[in-house]
Amino acid sequence: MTAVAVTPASPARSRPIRSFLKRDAALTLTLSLLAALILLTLIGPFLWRVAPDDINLSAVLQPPSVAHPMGTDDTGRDVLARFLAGGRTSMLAGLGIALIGAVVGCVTALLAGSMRGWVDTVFTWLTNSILCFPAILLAMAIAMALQPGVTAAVIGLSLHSFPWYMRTLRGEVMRLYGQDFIRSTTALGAHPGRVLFRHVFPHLVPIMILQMAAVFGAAVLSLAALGFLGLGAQPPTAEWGEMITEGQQFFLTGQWWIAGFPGLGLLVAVTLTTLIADRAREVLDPRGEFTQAK
Amino acid sequence: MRSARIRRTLLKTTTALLASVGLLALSGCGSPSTAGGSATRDFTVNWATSLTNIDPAFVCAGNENSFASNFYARLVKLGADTQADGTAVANTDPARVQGDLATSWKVSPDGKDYTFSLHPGAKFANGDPLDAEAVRYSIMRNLTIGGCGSLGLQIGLTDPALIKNVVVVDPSTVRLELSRAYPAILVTLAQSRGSIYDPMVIKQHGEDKKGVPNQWLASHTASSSGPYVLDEYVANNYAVLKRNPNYYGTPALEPVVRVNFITSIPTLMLQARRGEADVTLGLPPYVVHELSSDACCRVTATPAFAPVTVSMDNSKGVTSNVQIRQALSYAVPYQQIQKSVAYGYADGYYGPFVPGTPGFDPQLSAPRATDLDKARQLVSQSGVADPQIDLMINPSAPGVSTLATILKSSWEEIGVKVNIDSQTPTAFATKFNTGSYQSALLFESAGPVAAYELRKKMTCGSSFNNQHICIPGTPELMKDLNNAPDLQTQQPFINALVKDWTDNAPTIPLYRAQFTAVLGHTVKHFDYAPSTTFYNWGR
Amino acid sequence: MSHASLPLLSPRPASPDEAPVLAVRGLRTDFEARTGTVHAVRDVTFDVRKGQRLAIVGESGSGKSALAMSLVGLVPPPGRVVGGSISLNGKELVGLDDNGMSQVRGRDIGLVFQDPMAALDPLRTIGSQFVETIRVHQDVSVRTARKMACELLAEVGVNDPARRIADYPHQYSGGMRQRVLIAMAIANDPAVVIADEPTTALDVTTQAQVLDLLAKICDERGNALIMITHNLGIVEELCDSVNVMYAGRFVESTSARSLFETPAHPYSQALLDCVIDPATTRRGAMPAIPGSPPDLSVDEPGCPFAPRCPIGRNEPRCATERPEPRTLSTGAVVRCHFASDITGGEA
Amino acid sequence: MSTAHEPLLKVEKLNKSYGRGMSTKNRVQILHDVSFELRRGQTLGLVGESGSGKSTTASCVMGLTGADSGLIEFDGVDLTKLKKAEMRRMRRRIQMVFQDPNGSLDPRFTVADLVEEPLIIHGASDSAERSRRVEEVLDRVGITVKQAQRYPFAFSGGQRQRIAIARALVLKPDLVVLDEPVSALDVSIQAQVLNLLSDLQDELGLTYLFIVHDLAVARLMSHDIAVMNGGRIVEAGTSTEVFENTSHPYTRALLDAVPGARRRAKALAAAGDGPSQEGL
Amino acid sequence: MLSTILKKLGVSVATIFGASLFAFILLRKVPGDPARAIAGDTATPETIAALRKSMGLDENILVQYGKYMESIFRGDFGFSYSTGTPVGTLLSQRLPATLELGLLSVIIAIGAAVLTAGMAVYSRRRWPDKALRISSSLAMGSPPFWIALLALMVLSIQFGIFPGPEGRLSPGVIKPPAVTGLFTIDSLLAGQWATFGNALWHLVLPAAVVALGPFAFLSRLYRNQLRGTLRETFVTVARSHGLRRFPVFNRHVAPHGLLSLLPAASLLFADLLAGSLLVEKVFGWPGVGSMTADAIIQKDFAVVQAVLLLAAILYVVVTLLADVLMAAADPRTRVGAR
Repeated sequence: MTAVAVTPASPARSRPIRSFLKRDAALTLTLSLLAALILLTLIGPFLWRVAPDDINLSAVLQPPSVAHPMGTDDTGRDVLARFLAGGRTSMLAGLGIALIGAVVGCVTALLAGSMRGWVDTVFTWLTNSILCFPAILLAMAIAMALQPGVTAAVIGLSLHSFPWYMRTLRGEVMRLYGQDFIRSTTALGAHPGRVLFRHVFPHLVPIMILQMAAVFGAAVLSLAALGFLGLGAQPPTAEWGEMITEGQQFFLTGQWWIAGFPGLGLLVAVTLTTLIADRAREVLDPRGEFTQAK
Repeated sequence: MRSARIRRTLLKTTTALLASVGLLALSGCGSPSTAGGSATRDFTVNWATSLTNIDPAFVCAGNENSFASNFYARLVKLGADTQADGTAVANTDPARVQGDLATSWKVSPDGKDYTFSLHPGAKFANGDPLDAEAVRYSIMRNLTIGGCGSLGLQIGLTDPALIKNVVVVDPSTVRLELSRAYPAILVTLAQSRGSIYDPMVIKQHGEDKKGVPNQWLASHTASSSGPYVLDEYVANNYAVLKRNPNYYGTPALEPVVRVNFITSIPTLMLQARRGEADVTLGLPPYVVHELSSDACCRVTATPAFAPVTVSMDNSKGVTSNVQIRQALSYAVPYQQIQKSVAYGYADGYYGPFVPGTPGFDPQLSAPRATDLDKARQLVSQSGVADPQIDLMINPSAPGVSTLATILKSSWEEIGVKVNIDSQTPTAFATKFNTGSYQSALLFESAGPVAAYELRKKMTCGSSFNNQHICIPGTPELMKDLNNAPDLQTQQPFINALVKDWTDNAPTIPLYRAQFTAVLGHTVKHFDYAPSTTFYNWGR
Repeated sequence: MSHASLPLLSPRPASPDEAPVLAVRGLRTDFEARTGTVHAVRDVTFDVRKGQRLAIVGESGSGKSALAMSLVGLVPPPGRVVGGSISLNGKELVGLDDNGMSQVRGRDIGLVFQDPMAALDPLRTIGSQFVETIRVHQDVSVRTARKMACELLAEVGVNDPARRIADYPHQYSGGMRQRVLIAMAIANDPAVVIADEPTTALDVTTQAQVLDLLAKICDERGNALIMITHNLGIVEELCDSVNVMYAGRFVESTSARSLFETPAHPYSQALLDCVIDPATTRRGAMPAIPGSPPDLSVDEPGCPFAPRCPIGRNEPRCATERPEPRTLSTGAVVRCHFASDITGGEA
Repeated sequence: MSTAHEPLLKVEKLNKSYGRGMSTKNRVQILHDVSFELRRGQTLGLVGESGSGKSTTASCVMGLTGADSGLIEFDGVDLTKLKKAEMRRMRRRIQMVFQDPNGSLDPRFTVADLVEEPLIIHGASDSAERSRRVEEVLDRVGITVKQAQRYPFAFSGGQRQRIAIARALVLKPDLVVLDEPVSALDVSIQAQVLNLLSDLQDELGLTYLFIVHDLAVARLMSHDIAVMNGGRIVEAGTSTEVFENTSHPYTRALLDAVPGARRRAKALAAAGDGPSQEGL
Repeated sequence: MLSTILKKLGVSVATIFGASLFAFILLRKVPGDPARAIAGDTATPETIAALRKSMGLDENILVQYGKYMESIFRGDFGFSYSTGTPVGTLLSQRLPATLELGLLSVIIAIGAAVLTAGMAVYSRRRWPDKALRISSSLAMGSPPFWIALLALMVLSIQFGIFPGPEGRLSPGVIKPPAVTGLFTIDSLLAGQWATFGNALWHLVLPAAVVALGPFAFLSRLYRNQLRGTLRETFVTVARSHGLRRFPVFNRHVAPHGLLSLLPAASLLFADLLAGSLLVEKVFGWPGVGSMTADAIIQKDFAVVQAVLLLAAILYVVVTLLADVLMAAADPRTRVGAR
């Protein structure tokens, strides 16, 4: 059929990402916006040199102004400074969760997918058992068992994110082992280790990146949710979810900026991530095989 | 023909959805009229609290005692004064205690035996006789259960136990035998600790196992001897109180009281504004402040036994250094805290117990002035290099994180590094009660008896002395205090102890919080006591 | 050239005086791809008469499927018909809106697809799909439609149709499914049946049965058949006239007999050479067409087959000048500058 | 070809079944006592429809699938008894070309890397020597050095299959298993690849196990033919024997089913004369 | 098919076992002594020791686990010390509220997703698809608790369209007689139209907020499925038979999308506990979610354990059910090939 000539006959995901960036203005835009946001939260504290913990009891609950572009909270702390610091907490923790999950998930997936047998059974049982808890509930229970804080939240959310990687990647490993190019390499007499690392692993990378984008977005949201419930970052550590909780009661009395800006930050960060992941999925995974929940 | 079929399918698939959407819209439009309508509504108390247990013999927290007090009669009740805005405020003077279930009482000449004559023919809500046996059972249960009730009832005098025995003289007469004369016993008998419950009901529900309080009682009442019956109780959600038809005393003002336990401050605020609650309790000062200028409601504030303090471990670490403790106490911006955290619903003082407690001397316990220079000087005198303290907080209570933030920043100004250690309520309580903390920000509910507070907090080596305070010379003073029967004779020892306390700064009282309630305009009757009850409230 | 083929069963000859059922003139279909426009169908012209069996032969990527879809207005996006005319019994189809096209599809033109395994909705019974197909064009009750379906199924060789009509597609074998699809394609008695590689996905032994069935059905009902295939064996067996398609164009249009006896275009010739007969072939080298088919997104000025052509490779004319269709003495219409040189005769 | 040649590959009573559990009820027998011999330098065409078990046989010979029972003797060594590492070494001498050239080449490797990989696996340490051999074999299949720096997707199907052939041949194996190497290709391209395979066999003295469903291609390429149906070999013999004196009805049915063949056969019978390929 | 279900059942049981063991061990590691927390700040060491013994805290953890599982089978989920109520009672009080919220939000999420994604794919214009993509991305990126606050602020406080965060009914509205525990259904059964309206009016906003994330997820999934199905041959075949776009979409494309939506929707249903956890608190909804949030803060491990177990069982049961439903709905698995 002629339509075949239109769609690339080769697996599209092997195309270099660079060429897509050049052509895809929307992706470039969203990527650079997210990069800007991350950069802002990372280097923001050097630009906006107000300490996020500095209280000023003579300037409490001030609306946004030139001196305080995002206003001040009930102890006179600068909301912008806390917004930047909170963003950094969120972003770093989100990245950490995405990375830890990816590493653990990838290793277990490779083990389970290549060794099969009881290794696979045990890992599958383990991940199934973890996945039947909602992420936030599990993270809450972990926070309860450990000291509530960012560390506990990262541990809890990573614990819930790695099975997602594991599940998807394991499926992909299994699929790859059924593929002719893997069989052909085995047929050449390649050592299983070589097959695993030179041929199977590189194919997992794009899926892992996709998954990381999804996990990052979900992790940032869950972290904020934990903060909102008082189980994430603990005061006075600035974190967007925790800031929303602190600003919650002021929402009704008109001081919207305390909880408003961090919520907006979350919305923008996660939406951008979702858009990027979406677009990347179309580029890297045109068949949509790895559409992942959450 | 074909297009008709297509239209039909289209219709079929969309009708269902449209119908449901329409239904939602309809109900949305129709409903607001059903809201409001305060005339027919039950008297509603919105309370920013969550109760863990409503067994008055066992629980410690003030809110729980308050709630439970509605269902149980006590032998006596406190006298009351009426403050300017019409709110009746209980008076904790033992001399002004009045009869309640006991119509009268006689004190033996040595002051050790109290013989109470009970209301004749009094009954529990379920019809069981409310007699001397019930009184004996209830007081003995409080004493032996091992919870907060025992210590509170005996005003901290456990060695030897203050209450020796309770004797049933006849069904309408009961005698309390003390190990020594102690008039303040009447004040504690008027608190929830002195509640009378139906022994039969407790026995029906499994009695108390050895040292383990009855679980059923944690969410039920052992019948009711008080003005209200607990009609419905959904923990952490709501309770419905109905008038006790068998109550011996003056019936409760409102026939039905609905108590909503709501921890969401915005909800409380909104409902107060909309007039959906008659009384709102437990709002953070900021919200009370906001509502005080709102046309919706009236705010009443009364002095309460609610100190806000920074407790410190006096036995270990930097906080065992008296100069450091003093330095910390001088570095706190008391005025600003009272203004920006308590929004004025606070009183300053500096002492082991709060103003309003009988025996409080405003001279001795005058508020401490913030003096940063003095504080810095004290730090350098202390000889501690790079002092650093952990401040344990329970951020789930409103205002705590704000307070902690202020403390951290003001103490860091005098060179003391502060590490804020957030804990969940349970962990906080466990750590505090086992004394494994360095300093902790505490919202306390104190007893209304000065000697009790001193005993609890200043007895060396006592298991309730969570600050591990042991000031040289106090054991002797304490002994003298314990031997003094009444406030008059106690006063010199109290004063000496207070002076020792303030010199050593074992704890930093930040302020005494006022009890605040936001009242709807229809509320005409309102009162306050250390164990707040609802039966004198009404429209 | 020795593909001696003496047809035992002579297909019905197309009578030229009869007005064509389907007349296609200068049809062009493009696909807008990111990498550029793919001209899949380029200036295709042909007629189909009643009862005719027309073959369109080409390799993958030659544009033959795009042509089939263009005829029924179902070119998948981003493709679309950009020019030319399709006239069905005098009614112009190009430019017709979807509703208009819907009335043509199934009723005037029936389609049989390549992959019978994917061509039926797996969630619905054969019966419900069949009834649906009938009721789109005929105002009959469900009961009647069901009866009609059973009759048609029996006609295409489904045993016990009354029972099997309630089955789901997966309960049918590939060959049976293709029979069902043929039955559905002719259910509304279309004037033209287009079969797009109807047997490629089937096993060898089933292929023959399905082809026989198609031939039989069209014979009995008098539908014109457009057979789209890459298999010259099928053409030889089934069709009376042939259009050889290369790079979106018909390079040779002629009768089947003439193609097999005197292929005029070098490409037709090369294709015929590639056909090997298991009964007669021997181990050894076989003739091959060098190179690979051209990229359809570029439209070179010359003959697209030139780089692979034994003649055109060395002729500068073939690289620069596009050959226009010429009619040869055999009646064949050929797009080749040198067609006469091969067959030795020009009309 | 002479029958005096030693059999390079001998398969005897090969059995294979799939399915879970021990019970025979759930197991599907794929191969029933499959036996054949393949002589050095010759081609055995394994013919059958889809599901006949021919690909499973190839898989067993390659050691990609373990057989339940039976003997696979390659150059006197029983492959089923080899340890994993020994089998890996043995693979140097047995290579395979897969059906779908799109799937059998790792899309993340350049063509040069793909063809070089077998040399690396089997320990050719000298990189200059490796490059030389890669260049040589790529040149033989018609891919230039410059093209070889590109990724597989940049090539057409026919070119990709040639790359796959180069990858299989760079180790100079004795036996090459060809699993439907042309069925995914267009008619005009098939011939190129088939011719290449024949030429390479003649040049390098290769032995082919040729899995194919197209009878014409089988006859064109094979010295011997084995027809498989339902996991059994139903007919075997030299190419001429099988095609001209077909004994098994299944083979007959296969032959008859080829489009055009029926009419042609009847025509031939009528004309009494066979066309000859030599005319081309 | 039966053997497949039995096998899945086995996997489910193993999964629940793993999950419960995991939850149990995790929660026993919670620092802070529950006995002390119950006894309060002036409890004597003897009281605490007696409490520990009565709570079984002094035993081996595996013995404790065994006893716990045994008690679960008796229907006893332990005692919540932070509320003074048996956990079973708490759950029975609060589950209906969460269920009602969850059901409506599932209906909203699926309804909205099917409608919007269906329209976006069906439309031949590009903007509906773009609009769907952007709105679903926004919905996916929005923190539910923050949206809940915003919604309250704007729709409830500013414009008064919806009630405040006051729970399931307006103050003063009498609860309908308990049959199912779902106020909307109960009030309908009792014919109390005003109560029904009031209950629904209270439900809509929280349910919409809970539905936001699931809607985003389902709408993109459904969109992708629809687009995938549109490319299937049988769709072209149906069109070639003369069916117009809408009937083909309605009868052939949509059912496939819906079928594939089933497992995802079931997962979302199982995830509702998590969704309600965040939203219930803001709306003062007296459900399991707000209870859990409180219990975790209070370290009331009996409640948390029961909720964890409940979530795990819900997840496993719902996925199992979805598998069975999938199998039942798909003729390929329901009816064997001939």
